[in-house]
Amino acid sequence: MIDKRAANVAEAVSEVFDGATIMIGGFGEAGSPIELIHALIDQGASDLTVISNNCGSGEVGLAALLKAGRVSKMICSFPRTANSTVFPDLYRSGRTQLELVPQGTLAERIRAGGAGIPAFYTPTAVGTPLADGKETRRFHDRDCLLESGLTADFTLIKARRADTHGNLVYNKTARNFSPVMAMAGRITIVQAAELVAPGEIDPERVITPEIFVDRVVHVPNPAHESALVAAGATYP
Amino acid sequence: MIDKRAANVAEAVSEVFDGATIMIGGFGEAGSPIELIHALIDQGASDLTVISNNCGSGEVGLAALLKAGRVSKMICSFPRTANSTVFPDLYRSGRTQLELVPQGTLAERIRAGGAGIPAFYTPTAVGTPLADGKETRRFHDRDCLLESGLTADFTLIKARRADTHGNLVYNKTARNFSPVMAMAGRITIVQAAELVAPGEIDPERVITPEIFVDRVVHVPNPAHESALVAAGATYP
Amino acid sequence: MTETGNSIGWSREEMAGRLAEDIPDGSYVNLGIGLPELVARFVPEGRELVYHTENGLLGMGPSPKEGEGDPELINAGKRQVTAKPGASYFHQSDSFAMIRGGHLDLCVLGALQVSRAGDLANWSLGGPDDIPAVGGAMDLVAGVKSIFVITQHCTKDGAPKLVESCTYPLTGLRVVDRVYTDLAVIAVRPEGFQLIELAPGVDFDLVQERTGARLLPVAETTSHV
Amino acid sequence: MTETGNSIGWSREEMAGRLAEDIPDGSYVNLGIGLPELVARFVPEGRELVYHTENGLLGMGPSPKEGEGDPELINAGKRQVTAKPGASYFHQSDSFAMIRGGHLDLCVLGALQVSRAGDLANWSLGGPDDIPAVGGAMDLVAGVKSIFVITQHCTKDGAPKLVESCTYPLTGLRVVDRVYTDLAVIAVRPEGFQLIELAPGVDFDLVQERTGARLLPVAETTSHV
Repeated sequence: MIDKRAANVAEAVSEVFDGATIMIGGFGEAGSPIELIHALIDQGASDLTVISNNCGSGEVGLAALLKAGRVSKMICSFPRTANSTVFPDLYRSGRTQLELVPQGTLAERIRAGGAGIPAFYTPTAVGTPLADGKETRRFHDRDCLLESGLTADFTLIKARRADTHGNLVYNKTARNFSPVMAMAGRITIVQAAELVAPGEIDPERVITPEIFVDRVVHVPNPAHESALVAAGATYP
Repeated sequence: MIDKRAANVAEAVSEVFDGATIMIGGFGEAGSPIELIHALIDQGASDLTVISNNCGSGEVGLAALLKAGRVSKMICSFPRTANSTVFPDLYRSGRTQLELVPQGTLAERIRAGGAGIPAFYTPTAVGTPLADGKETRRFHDRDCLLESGLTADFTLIKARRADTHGNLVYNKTARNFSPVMAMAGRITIVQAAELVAPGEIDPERVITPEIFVDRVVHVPNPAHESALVAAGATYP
Repeated sequence: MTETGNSIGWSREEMAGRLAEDIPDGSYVNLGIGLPELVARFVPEGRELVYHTENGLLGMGPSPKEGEGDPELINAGKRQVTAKPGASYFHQSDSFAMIRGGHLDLCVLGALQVSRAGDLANWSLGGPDDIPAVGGAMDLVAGVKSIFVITQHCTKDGAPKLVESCTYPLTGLRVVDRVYTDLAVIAVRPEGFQLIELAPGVDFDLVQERTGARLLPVAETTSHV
Repeated sequence: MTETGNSIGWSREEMAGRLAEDIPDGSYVNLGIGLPELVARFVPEGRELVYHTENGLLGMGPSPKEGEGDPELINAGKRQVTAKPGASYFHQSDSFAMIRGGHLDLCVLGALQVSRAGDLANWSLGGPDDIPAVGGAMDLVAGVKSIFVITQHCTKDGAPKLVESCTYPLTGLRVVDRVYTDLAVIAVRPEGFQLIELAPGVDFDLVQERTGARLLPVAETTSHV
């Protein structure tokens, strides 16, 4: 029978391996699965490629994973943060590579990866340094770039509510990248503030259908990054 | 101030012009905007290119529009119907052209059109007659076809509930093509069984955000195609 | 044993039941129109399967009770269905993202012809007066991890449906993994059609006689699909 | 009149208010981070505008009252906001479908430089030690129907931001329609920068002096953007 629950966050991330590509949901702190990221720090996998819109703040969550030296490459749209020197130091010292992708192209590459579309054309970034080395083709009198789909070995995301089959709903703008990352992860791992039985989420309002989800772990009171940073918290 | 209501279905479709490309929502009878289609028959525009998954049944709705001789080309995935000879007769006599597109490619081409993606690659239909004349390219050891985005001058769809700004929710599997067609229509026209004020649809459960909608008309008790066909109805 | 009809081998229900035995617990499954739909009636004890219908529903349940249906809750065959607890509705592009993106474990389809390389023809007879109609078949065979075909072994005229190469227009190239017929269960291997199991009262020679390509005997160790 | 500072011309609020006058009723508008955000305070009487924030909200409202915010209801600048009646949430790919698909009427952005051809540089100084960060700027300029720039006319060092050609890394080619500065409103025409309106106390020669490319005088009939 179908029951995707993991007993705890440690079990949920136990399969992550060195060298894995990991998508991590969130835009700023909204939707960032901090407890899963902290479990990943404890778990120890290294040489990770992380696909996430930002690079975290302070020294918790994604910034703490970076600071722990586990990330060899970031694929993101906006690595600058107000409250962190973690990524800038790693970048300037060459310890973490950066692939900078426009936010909409990043979102669409992730969706394409999840939807079985190997590549698509977009007008975004034509004529800019981010077009360097990319194939250009003209459609309807407009130059476009060829962009490839992105997939990941694991996706870590945060939901407001999940059922034990993996159907998800999110909270407000914490939805952001999570639905498309859920599609693009080979193993999609979800921390949910509420965990309910199948049927307790109206089928009309499911945002991520269960087919995209592999593990669900109940994290009833997820931390907010800004509160942790304000309190001077660090991890581990 | 924003108020997208049309007084009636006739007003809603009044701008449709000869030679227009029109997307029509629905999979079979589920989601078919019959009242808008009938208004379009009354309105008189001809030489239309219609993009819709099927070709209707009986002699009501889309089948009636076809029978009235208004459609010069159909772009669809499944034009065969159990209860109609309308399209077969038009096709065999050469009066209506057919562009047959696999259902998933059709949906994705419509989404791409609405999302500003001029073209994408897909493995669907490689090696089949529907690949004839299409560019093939290999990604990750797999051949794919280049498919182009589709847009329309007008989109006609049916919603369960709309607000006066154009936010929409649908009913069950009547959702089908409507959300992506709403994105891809230059003018998107909606018939809604309920029409409410902005704020009466939970922002977490809006399926089509208002930005994709141009006109909303209240059709409180929409007809079901199967019931009309069973009753022997024809239109006009 | 007659050449036509179903007087030997498995009935339609038995074919569907035999196929259902091979679907692992927890699978996400799309069932084609017609004979494939029968498979849903035969979920083996203790397994939970989730059915997808490409018109926009995951968690499809059986037909509604008389008078309780909704003409806007239908399956890909345009028949009224129900939604099970844990179901979800989504639009066509999301539905085919599930298919094309490789998220479905299994699709069960009917066939006009299957070639020994696993090519499938199931959407058109290719006649000049035919109304071509493809639906989601090409997307399904291109995207779903495993493709099982369920079909009578021969046409009503007794012509083999398992053939050296398809003569009807193709749905996809090298896509079929297994074929469940009234006579046998057959795997499509790199080496060609391989017998997995015979229906009661049917022998290898009969199946070979009614198959339009060479049939390999049951492998000593049957690898799982 | 001093060369630096804002002792002449429009204040930041006046610039935002002046820009807001040019936004038609019913527009769908994305406001960039910083000075562009100010524009939302100045919706002219009788107009209704709908604000989009690319992290996934249409119908964005003002900042929440003290203590009523939700850290998961934020704008693209990662500041807490509210949702107005008629709002909707959606994921990133849908949000950028709105942008890339040409569904937004207007985007207001800041600038490092704008060229006379309408090229925009607003994401990177291009220094070797800079942490490059682009966010949604390139998607916005590629997809939104009209791009208005709001910026001080010159840098803090007095260098012109309206230039013959950009020296900083580009955000997009030929994308800017209008520029609203502390000194003037300027349209980007095929012929180059054209003055639309001067701030009080500012004359053509002053604006030309502080502009790094030729400025065309006010057109006799000002065409609407």
